[in-house]
Amino acid sequence: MRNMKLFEHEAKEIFRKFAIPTPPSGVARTPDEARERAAEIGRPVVVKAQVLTGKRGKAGGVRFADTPERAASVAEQILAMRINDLPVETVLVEEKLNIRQEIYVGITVDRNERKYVVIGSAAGGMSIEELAEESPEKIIKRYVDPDLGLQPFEAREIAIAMGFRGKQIHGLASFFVKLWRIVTQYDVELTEINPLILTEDGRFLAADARLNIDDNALYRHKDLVEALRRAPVEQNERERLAAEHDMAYVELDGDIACICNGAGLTMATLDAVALHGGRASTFLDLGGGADAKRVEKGIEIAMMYPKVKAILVNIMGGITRCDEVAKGIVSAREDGDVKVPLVIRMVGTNEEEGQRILQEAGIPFLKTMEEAAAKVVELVKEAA
Amino acid sequence: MRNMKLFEHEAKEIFRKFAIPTPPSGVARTPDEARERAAEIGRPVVVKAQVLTGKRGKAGGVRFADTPERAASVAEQILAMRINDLPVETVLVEEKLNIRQEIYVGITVDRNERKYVVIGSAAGGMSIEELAEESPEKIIKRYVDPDLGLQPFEAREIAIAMGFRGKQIHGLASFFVKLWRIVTQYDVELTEINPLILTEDGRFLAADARLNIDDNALYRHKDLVEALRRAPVEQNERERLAAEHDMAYVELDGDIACICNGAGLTMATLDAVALHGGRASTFLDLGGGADAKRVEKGIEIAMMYPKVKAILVNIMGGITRCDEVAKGIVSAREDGDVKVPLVIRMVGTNEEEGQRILQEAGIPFLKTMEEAAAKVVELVKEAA
Amino acid sequence: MAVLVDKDTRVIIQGITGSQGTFHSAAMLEYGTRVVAGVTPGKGGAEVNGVPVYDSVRQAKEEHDATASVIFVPAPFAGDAALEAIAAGLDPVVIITEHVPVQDEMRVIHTARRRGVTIIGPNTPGIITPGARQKLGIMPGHVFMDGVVGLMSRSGTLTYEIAAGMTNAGIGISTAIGLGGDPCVGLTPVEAIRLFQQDSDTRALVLVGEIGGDAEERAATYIKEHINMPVVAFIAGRTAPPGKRMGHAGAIISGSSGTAAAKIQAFNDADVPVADRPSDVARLLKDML
Amino acid sequence: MAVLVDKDTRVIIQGITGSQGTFHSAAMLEYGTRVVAGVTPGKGGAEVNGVPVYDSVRQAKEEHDATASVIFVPAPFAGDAALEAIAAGLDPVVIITEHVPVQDEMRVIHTARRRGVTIIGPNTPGIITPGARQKLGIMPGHVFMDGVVGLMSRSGTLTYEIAAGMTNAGIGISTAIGLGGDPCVGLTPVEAIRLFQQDSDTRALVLVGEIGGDAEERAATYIKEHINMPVVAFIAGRTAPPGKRMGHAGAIISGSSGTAAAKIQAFNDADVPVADRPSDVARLLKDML
Repeated sequence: MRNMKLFEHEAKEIFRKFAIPTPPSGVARTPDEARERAAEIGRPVVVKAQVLTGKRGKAGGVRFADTPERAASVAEQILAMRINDLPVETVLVEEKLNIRQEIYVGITVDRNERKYVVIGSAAGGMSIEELAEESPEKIIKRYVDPDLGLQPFEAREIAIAMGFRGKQIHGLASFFVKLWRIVTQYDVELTEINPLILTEDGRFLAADARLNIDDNALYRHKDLVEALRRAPVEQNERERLAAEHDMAYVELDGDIACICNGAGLTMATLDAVALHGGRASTFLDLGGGADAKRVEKGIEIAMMYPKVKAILVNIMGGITRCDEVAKGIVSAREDGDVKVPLVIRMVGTNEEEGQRILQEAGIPFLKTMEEAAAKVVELVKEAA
Repeated sequence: MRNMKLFEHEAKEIFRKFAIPTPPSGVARTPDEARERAAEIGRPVVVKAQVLTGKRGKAGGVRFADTPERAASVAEQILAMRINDLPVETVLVEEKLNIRQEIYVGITVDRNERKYVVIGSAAGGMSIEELAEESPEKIIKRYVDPDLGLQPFEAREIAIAMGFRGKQIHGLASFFVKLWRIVTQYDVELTEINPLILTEDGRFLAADARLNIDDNALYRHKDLVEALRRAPVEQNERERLAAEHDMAYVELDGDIACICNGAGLTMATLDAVALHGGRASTFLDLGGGADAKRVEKGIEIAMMYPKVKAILVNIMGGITRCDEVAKGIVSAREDGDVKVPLVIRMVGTNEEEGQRILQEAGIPFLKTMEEAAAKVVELVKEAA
Repeated sequence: MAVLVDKDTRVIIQGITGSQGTFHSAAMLEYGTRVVAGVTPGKGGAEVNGVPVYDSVRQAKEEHDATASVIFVPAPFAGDAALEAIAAGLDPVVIITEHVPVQDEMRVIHTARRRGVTIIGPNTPGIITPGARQKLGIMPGHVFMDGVVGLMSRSGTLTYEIAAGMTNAGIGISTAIGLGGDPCVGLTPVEAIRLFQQDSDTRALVLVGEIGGDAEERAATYIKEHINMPVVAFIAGRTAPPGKRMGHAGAIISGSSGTAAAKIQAFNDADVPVADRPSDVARLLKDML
Repeated sequence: MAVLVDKDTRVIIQGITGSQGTFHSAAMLEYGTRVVAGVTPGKGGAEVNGVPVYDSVRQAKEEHDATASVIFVPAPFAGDAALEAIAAGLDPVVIITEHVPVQDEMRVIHTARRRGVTIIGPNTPGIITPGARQKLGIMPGHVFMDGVVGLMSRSGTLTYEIAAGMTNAGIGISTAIGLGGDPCVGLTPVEAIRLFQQDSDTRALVLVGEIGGDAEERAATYIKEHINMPVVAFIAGRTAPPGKRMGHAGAIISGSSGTAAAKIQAFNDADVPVADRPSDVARLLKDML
């Protein structure tokens, strides 16, 4: 599911609006700011890299500091890091908690049930995927009735099933109830608190925060997008361009760019390249009904990725017309965009006219996916 | 259903928050303020009494004014009025609209269906009750699915059924959709726009606004109650005191105060008084489990109403204990609160002990409702 | 066999640790009710009047094979408590609590209806089957005598008044149901009549209504078409002025329907005698039985 | 008789006055589809490609005895349009629109399920029954030949690719269903298989899946237990890296389930051959028919 991921500090700001308890914290973009934040908190802190990727802890992006000075120095180290190839531009400086227990809670869409599912575990602090694999019995899952939404009694039942008793039932249940309000209000696709901390003195606090919002629903949340003052998703220039033109674009480790119409066909084309011993560099889905300009733009974007050594265009003409595709390819080549071998396969609507245009331009084309995949792999191997 | 009624200007403030179009307007508490408001609007205005009662138009509480001066003078007249025995403390000065059509729209709870019902009529401007009686075919009613809530397509269907076409379908439907959001967000028991104006230039505007909120849900809307900076309901001193003590209290035109436990029993007691030729002044339901203090307080409140010439206490003891009731009565009499004849009928829990207390205090009591009702009517007639 | 509640009913009390729950659970136990468990979230493991307390309805139900619930939790939480009871499969669910927000009432009633669960109330004295010594509610048990009359009512103390009158006249009750005084309640008079219709122990009906809504009118229509046994009605609020609220949230008169006159007319049309005074109910019944 | 769509299906097009609706209603009419009416609120009385336009689905349905709907309205309004079609009693409801918010999808799917209505999509090319010359969607009709194979797929153009391959091999189709590429879609593979199972015209099945979710695994289990006719599967995304989104919102791999390997294994366990290449589908079918 495509979604807008919020940074921990952004998610926590929303959490606080819904009265979810979080430790005192502040954002810093420089070591000096980190020192100030730590001084304001006035107690030992944890300095956390703000990156939209998991495993930041293992990568060294989460460090403790007993003094403001120490906070500044660890912030300096973290701000210099790249985690999973993403730069760390901000850190969150947050009070270090006295931890009695680390808990996991989350709500996400279950695509198979077509319902939201609430997930909780008294054994938090690790990824829910690992936990699910290693100790599935420690994970409590409850589907949410789409008519009623999550009711407080269900939140309590989950807390009880997680093993909590007494007042802690209410304390923990309120997290689910509040997260549910956030989920419904903001079209949330996934929200997690991991770890949710039970402190030595018996309070529950959200020590981390993940909040991913359904991209398709962002039009309903313009205020939020504006408030964040940033693009919805971290992207490189090529990804940004593709998104701007509403093309699905993913970069991979191989060297053959596959430009197709339709996600399933594009995936199948990648698979066909692999079956013939090649490796794809690019998944580029032009979508339905692409015209010549769109095809040309797609080729242009694909060529921007340095790893690309050949291009395979595979079009199944339906709404998309082969003559338009041919025109776009010819135009891209004439502009000098295409500096690598180009293999074309296209069938369907206006196939003959498209073939004629390619033939006149001296561009060969093939009739089947398999031939095209074999050919493009062969060309890359020849070039090597 | 008990509910907190909002003044027109208060309701319109909420309407505007939900982007419901209203004419430019301002509140005035003095003629000078009304002049200023009219000058700000800069066009002919209508000056409307802000009272929580219907029929203010027929009572002369809605007047037009072409100039700020004229607005000041009609405001002066209106602010001096009492409408249905309620003082007019504020007026709303609002731009006078060029009316093409007056429309009625509303949403309320249908107690029989246990669902919200959306009501619309292209023949607005009069009370929906009269309209329902005179031209029921002109009223469109749609129940709201409790699971889904009112959907935009249903709002459009209502607008179509009301006789609107083209862009007006969307224009009118948006009122229903927005009112529905207000209904769900604020526990609304009744909201109405009557008239909703279609102007000569084709705009829809809410020219009036009624919004009643479920009293029982006010705890969920503390912000709203605070923002209004007033008591939830207009009350006289006796009503305020009764509400404070959580007693149901209604003043009537007769002279016999009926103090009972339970609403049904109180109503039946009023009926019994009427059957014997008397007329009740007071409906006072002590509720369940009243103790001596509560009984005493009830008698005290009843005695504050000048019309009261006799008191009938009718208690069916269940959770309520007759000994406690007797103690309260004795105490009230000893404090000198009771300056009129007092008739007591009580049966049920601790009946004997209660009777003993009354006997010792020299207060007679009766065993049946009928006897008691006959007795109290007789005493009032004697006194006259 | 009475309706909804009989000797096999096994009751849990939600909100048992509160003052109302504690007081009335004792009264119910004393009367003979099979109160098998209580529920107060966060107080699991406690005991009230010798009844074990659980954190959730589901736990209480599973441990004690409970079948029905009586709810005493405060109004802001009563809707949630009722949904919990419905989800756990308890039936009937009796909501004693008053002042429940109407949106909560509608949600509970609608959900119960979808799952085939009977809601009694909110704002009800409850339900009692004297022959089984089972009461699920707050009514004084001693005013109800075992017998063959099905009693349903929108009022509390007025019901006791009428039941006491019947008892004094030697007329007993199969089951008495307080339908609840709020505008939106679960079980309606028509539904209650249908239940009594199928009960072999019930051979006459008493319907105690009041002004507001059209539940009595609907009941009259149903009686006219489907009921052969004797029925007596009483309507409170004949002298209530239109538009004034008389304590019960249910007692507003809206438009011309819902007046005492309209309701009495409807019963007259159905050949159902309407008692002028509470004490007339027993007298009319005597004539018909 | 094919499934869901046959010669008696009478179709309305929601959003017919938009560019997509106008273009594809013409294409559907040309193919032979019985498009009886269009709906665009506010544009009632207009005509598109000779098809009358109404303000509401209800009006269109009542005037033309329509049975099914195809939705082309923009994503923010598609959920509302689908609920309108469901409320009007149309079945199936085909949602072509992509980028519908997932909360809207869940609401539509759940409501349809409760009312017994089949939702196809969202983000689907639609459904086609070549033998009846009826297509409800955007697929090129000429690549689908009438025959005995039921085809269901989560993809668009990949389906055309496979259908064209079958047509070239002389293998026809009873009905082809685009199940939709979104993570939350209405009709699931298992439900589609059940429909085909009851169709006397369908004597073999093709299931085109892709990575993500476990719909294919569930289908494999169902096939193993309940299906005797030949089935061929194809899974796109064998070489997609874990966690990368590949265009279809549905194609994220979550955890270890949902991988191509897991799906292929499931089909192997059910004795369903999985084609390595799209063109292998027709070849495998030939062997089995």
